[in-house]
Amino acid sequence: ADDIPIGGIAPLTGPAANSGEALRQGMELAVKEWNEGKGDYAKAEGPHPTFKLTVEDNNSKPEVGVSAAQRMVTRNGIKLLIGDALHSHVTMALMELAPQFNLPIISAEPVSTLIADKVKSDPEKYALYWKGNYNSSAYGETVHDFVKYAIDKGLIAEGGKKLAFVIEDTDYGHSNADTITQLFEADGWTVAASEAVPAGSTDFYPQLTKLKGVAPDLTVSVFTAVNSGVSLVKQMSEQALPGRHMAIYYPTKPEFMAQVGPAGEGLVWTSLQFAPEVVPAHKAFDERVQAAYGNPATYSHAHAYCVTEIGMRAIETAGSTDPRAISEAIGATDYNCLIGRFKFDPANHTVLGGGEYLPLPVAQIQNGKNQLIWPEANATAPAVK
Amino acid sequence: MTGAMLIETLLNGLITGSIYALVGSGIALIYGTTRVLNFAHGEAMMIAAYLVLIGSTALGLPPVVAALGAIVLTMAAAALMQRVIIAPIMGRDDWAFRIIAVTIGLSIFLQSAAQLIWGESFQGMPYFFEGVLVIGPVRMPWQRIAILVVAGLALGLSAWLLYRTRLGQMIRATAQDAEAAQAFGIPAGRVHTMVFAMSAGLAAVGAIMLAPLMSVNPWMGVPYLLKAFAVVILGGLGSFGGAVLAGLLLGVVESFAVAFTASEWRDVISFGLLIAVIWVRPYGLFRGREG
Amino acid sequence: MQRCVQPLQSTTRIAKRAGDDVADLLNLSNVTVRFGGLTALKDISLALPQGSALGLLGPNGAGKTTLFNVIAGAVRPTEGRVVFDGRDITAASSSARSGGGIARTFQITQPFTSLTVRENVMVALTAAGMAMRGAFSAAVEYVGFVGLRAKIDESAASLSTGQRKRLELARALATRPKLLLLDEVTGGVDRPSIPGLVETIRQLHAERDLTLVVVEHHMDFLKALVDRAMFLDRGAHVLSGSFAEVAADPRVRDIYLGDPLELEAADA
Amino acid sequence: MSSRAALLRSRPILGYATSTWAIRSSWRLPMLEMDGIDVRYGATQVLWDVSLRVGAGEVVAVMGPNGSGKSTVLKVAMGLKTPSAGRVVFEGADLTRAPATARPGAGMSIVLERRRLFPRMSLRENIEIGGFVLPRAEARAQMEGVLALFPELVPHLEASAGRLSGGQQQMAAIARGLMAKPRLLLMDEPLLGLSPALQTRAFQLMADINARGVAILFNEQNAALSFRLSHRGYLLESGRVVLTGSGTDMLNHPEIRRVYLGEAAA
Amino acid sequence: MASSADARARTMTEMLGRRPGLTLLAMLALLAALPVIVHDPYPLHIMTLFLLFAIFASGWNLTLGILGLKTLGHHAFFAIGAYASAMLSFYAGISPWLTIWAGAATAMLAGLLIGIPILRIRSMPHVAIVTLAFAEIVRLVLANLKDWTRGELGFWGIEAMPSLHLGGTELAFGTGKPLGSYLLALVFFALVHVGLLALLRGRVGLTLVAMRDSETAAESLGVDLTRWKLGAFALSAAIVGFSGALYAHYVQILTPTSTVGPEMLVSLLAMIIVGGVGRFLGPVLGAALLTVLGEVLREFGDYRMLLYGGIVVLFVLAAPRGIAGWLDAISLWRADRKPS
Ligand SMILES: Nc1ncnc2c1ncn2[C@@H]1O[C@H](COP(=O)(O)OP(=O)(O)OP(=O)(O)O)[C@@H](O)[C@H]1O
Ligand SMILES: Nc1ncnc2c1ncn2[C@@H]1O[C@H](COP(=O)(O)OP(=O)(O)OP(=O)(O)O)[C@@H](O)[C@H]1O
Ligand SMILES: [Mg+2]
Ligand SMILES: [Mg+2]
Repeated sequence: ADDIPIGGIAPLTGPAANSGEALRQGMELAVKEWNEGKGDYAKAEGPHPTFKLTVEDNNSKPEVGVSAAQRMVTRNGIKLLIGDALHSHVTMALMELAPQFNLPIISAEPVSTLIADKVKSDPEKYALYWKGNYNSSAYGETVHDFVKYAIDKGLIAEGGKKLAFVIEDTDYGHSNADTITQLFEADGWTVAASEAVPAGSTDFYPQLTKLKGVAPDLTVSVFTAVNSGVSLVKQMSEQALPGRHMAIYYPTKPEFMAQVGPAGEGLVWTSLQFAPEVVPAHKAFDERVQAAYGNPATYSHAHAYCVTEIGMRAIETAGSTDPRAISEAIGATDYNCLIGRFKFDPANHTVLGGGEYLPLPVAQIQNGKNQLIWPEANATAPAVK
Repeated sequence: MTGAMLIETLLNGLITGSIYALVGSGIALIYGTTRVLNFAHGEAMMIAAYLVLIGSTALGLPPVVAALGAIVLTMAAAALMQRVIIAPIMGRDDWAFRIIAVTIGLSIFLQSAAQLIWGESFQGMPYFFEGVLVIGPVRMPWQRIAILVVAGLALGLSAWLLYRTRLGQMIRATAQDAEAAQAFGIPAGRVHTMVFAMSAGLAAVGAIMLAPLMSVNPWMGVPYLLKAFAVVILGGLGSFGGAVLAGLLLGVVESFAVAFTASEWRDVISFGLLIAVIWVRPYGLFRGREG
Repeated sequence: MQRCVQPLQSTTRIAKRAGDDVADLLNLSNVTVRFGGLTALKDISLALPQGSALGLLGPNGAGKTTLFNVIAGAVRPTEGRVVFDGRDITAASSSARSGGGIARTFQITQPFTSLTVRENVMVALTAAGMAMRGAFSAAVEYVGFVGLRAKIDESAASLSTGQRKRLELARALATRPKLLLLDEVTGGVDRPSIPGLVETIRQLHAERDLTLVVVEHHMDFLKALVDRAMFLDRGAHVLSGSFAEVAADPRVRDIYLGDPLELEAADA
Repeated sequence: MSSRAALLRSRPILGYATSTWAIRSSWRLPMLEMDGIDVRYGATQVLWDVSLRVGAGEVVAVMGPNGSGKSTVLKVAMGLKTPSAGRVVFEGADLTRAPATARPGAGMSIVLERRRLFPRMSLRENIEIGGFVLPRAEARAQMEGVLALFPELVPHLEASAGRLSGGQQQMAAIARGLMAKPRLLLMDEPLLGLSPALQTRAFQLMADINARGVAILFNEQNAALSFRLSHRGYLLESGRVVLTGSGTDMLNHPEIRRVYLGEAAA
Repeated sequence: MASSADARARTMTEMLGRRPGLTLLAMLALLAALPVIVHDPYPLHIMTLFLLFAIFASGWNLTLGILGLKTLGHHAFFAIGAYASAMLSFYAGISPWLTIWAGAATAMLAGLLIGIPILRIRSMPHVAIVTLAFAEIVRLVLANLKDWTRGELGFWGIEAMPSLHLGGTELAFGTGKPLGSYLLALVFFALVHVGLLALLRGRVGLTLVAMRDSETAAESLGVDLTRWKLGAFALSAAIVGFSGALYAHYVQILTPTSTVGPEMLVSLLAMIIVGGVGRFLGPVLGAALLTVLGEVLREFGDYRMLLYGGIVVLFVLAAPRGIAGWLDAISLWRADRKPS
């Protein structure tokens, strides 16, 4: 049979191209393995569909993503779109195309809770859209739950319950900070400072001076650009910022460990979802990526791989390329992929996070290596102060 | 705000400001002498940073050698670019604007070229100077203090060249009327090339000092470019000393802006300041030496 | 027609001649211009009746162009007032003054280099309210006045020095001024053409009741154009009177004219 | 240099310039030779087959109506405009395609048309630049000498050149041209904007420096004075040389008398 | 000093091109015929973007090229027009048919606001940088006012232009409605350009070009610099803001970076340069070439921006008068060959 055309959209150019390239490799690897018969078939026998994947660039801009999607619909006749693979703001634009082109869409890494809210606001309109990652609120819950645990354990002193943020000035940074603020404020914490800096900033001295003034008990930092994260962690140690620090997302980037040096020792962060050094399945995936592309695998590879698998499985299950059928099959997904169990919340079409679903573990850098420290059940090492 | 915090805020501002001054003065040098705005100045920084990174990590050269090598190579690259791209435009009709346009194109070109060659990942570099200076509650790493010192030296040297030497006179004459300058034996073409190389050299010094702080990446020059332009304008028409003072001032203003408002309004405040100053004093805070 | 100039001393105004009912077109009172430490004009007062023609003499750097700039609005006086046609225009912009009837030529020429000769003149015509179509044909007349007909549809950037001077004049005339300020308009113009230019200006002066102020280093041309003269030195008003009086004054000879090397003197 | 000022004040120059030197100049060695020069600006040709010669120590005037190509001839001599045909030879060396930069060192200097000062540099710097090719000490001495010729510039030395009056700028342009101690001085309308007294002085100055062996090629609208001062002259019309001869010949040529000296009218 | 070739070429006729009215008409006829030939929605989508950016570029060219005021911040007016129209229709529920004009008017007001300090500045680099800083402020403010604009997450839910019923057929607009959107953009494109041509042919064009060459001289001839500059600035900002408003209701999502980010600046500047700075039809030609080229270069993936930057450099170097300049050269050459 003919290959079924599907499409992917990722930032292949511009500052996010690094992640975009990883996402593309993940998507391509999934399709390649599936077409080679290594597919995770829902039905044991019968003719299995094969796929032809086209990946286009969004240059991190929504309107470029929309153009790319339109092109793939009319030129390539794609039956399913994986997009956006990285950006929430591009996804916000792309999801509008699901009703317009009658096209099933599943996004990969985007986490913004606003996407889920949008689906909830008009379920009929966004019936064909699915969000392949949990909501950013899941991070907040992890941070909140972990801190509670750590206080109980005496790892963190709650002191005057003063919370501070240093985040990048993007929807990613803000939506994380917002959830965390809500959860902690319910426990009687107050936000002493919230500093949002342009993405890619590397000079945090003015912010740190300000933070030293308010002396927070816990500082949470959120970045997607690894240089910001490295600079912040280094400068925090230079400035001997009081209180504890918890990082979100950026330490997952492979460059982080290489660059942060001794300043990173003891850093607590969430969430370590892809860890070849401790998880054998991740190690195997890493080797496959190495073999195919000559570079190590990252979390983005794994996530894109899984979401692509989910899409292909759904088409297989649907048994046709009817958009409604595909969409329903996506909604029915309950699938254990590399990084955890994927199941969608039918109310907001969003993958469930935490608990038994996609895990959000907390890690700590100990002796220059990442160790899982929470939840205790999966911990590879005990947390140190 | 406690006294120590005040001092620290001021110091932070001065250090950020010295970076602005260093980047800005390179632009002021070209602008003041040739009336050319170089939008590819940030890319000279980027190239220098990659060169020093390659020199010190891949080739394992001692930092000073790697830094000097990077400066020389960046200057050579700038000279080459000036010869091939800028020189043919000089003196053509509406050239000042054409150079803005061509350097904007060049900047995009170089960014993507760097991305293709070196990838888009952020590459770290170790500090040249380890350790933190602690005086009472004030803490400042030596690397940052070094920025202040090196910026001062580089700027002093350039100012001396520009205003106290024959070279400077040649440069300024060429800028104002290249044809007339030639008639008096000044090799206008070569002078332009030299100015470009010098300015790239200043950018290189800035980039090398900054590389350990901000990670090397294809876009590292971008955030500093507009600030540097603002500094040049605030400082007054191509005035060298003005650019330095304005750089420091802008750094301090930003530092206090962060201290008293939220970080995301910092740039609004600094660019707002620029427009406000231009409104009141169209030719900058410190009027250019050339009036 | 009465043509006379009555410079004012800062304190006493020289009375107009009896029976002279011509109103002053331009009145400068106590104008001082300072550039930093340099005083370019010192307490200059001047009354210029409608239809008069005044020659402005003075060594280089005396302040002649600065005086033009004050009248035309390119320089604001540090002190003093400028009254034109009965209105105080001390603070008015150049363009408003042009609209009011003051035109000037630039000593250092300023053609619109992106436009043709004709279009250069059309700018002046349309600014004065003429429609494009009318201006297109009307420009020919002014271009003709200055002998640039052959270049009318060529770019002004290609003009030589003398041609640029002529264009300056054509443009200024095209604003149909009441007061025309000519700053060395014949400088660089070839000698054979000068009598023609002078004649053109004289005719316009007569026909249109044009008031003239002329800066010109060639005494014979100046003589042909003006009847009165005013002599400036280092920004100060030294003397004024009929052209012949001023030209014959020993101070003027000393400071300005020097040894009689001019054409007629040498030939005589 | 100090003697020059003294010389200047004492010497009446016009008479001797036309008589004795005009005869001697005929056997002078050629210093600058321009041969069959064609010049185009874009598609428009403005010089046709112009040939011109300046002997060592000669004063040569170029005359012609506006737009006839006088400035262009000087620009070609100085290397500021490359001719599309023809040769420029200076003291035996072919400089047709050599850049302007090479000229001052070789002994040529120019007073540019429309002054062309560096407007945002001080007057002092402007004049200094004229002596760019000289060793420092020599330039300093020359500067003093040149300033002695134009004492009225001294109070304005630190002012921006662009702010000077037209005549002051013209003096500065002449001063700058003299700085390089040229053997051949090119002057494009050197008297433009100068007061009558200063015009006289500038003419005397030209005669004076010529007396010290400096050749001059210049263009000035005052035909009577020009041809009196010069050994030889050229008349350009529409980009072609239409007449050439000794200064006296030119002065006495009926056509010149009629058109340029306005005799018919008189 | 302008060299002769430059001097010869830059006149009023050069600004307008030969027979600008006829050329514009032919261009409009060609564009109107396009949907008859092309049915594939994707090319129509690209052509719609081309038309919108062509309006933007022509509006900007008014100050940048024709008046010679080297502003680098016109993308701010694009964003202001876009956001103003989008927010008005979103929050106040006003029909986009009305809000697009309000968008243009808001941009015009902003143009006047920033135009006033710029008036006092005669130095080109000052103008360039102050306007660039202004654009940066607009971007940051739009990004920071998250409660109103949702910041970088994007302002979505913008209403498309309501459908029109022409005879029996319904013409719908917005994303995914390529035909209607294209025709609508074409109508506004035609309107703006016919209007501009009428202005530039007359006194406005002459005066703006004169001001570009010598403000002092223009002023001395009676041109009121303040009024003319502000007027040109306001008109230019209004046109650019109008294109922004149309864009908002076409793509239906706005982010600060994609509307006033540096890439908007670069690509629009490139369009003007490639087409021919200061030429009436230059920006249109540039927008056409670069939009098409952008699509072709898509195949090159990673090399796209590299080539884009390279093309800008190449044009400034080798074809400084842009495509419009080539057209002139061709028609001159043809005229030369015809014995006259
Ligand atoms: N840059 C230029 N581009 C085009 N044509 C030019 C240019 N410069 C000069 N021309 C033309 O060349 C011709 C000769 O010009 P040139 O400046 O040599 O004249 P000139 O004899 O010095 O005149 P003037 O006495 O007015 O100074 C003129 O017709 C002029 O229009
Ligand atoms: N904008 C300015 N800034 C500073 N000084 C100036 C300015 N304009 C003129 N001056 C000075 O003022 C004095 C008078 O200049 P002005 O141009 O009026 O002289 P002028 O009589 O026209 O001389 P010329 O005959 O040489 O043209 C000069 O010393 C000049 O240097
Ligand atoms: Mg004057
Ligand atoms: Mg000339």
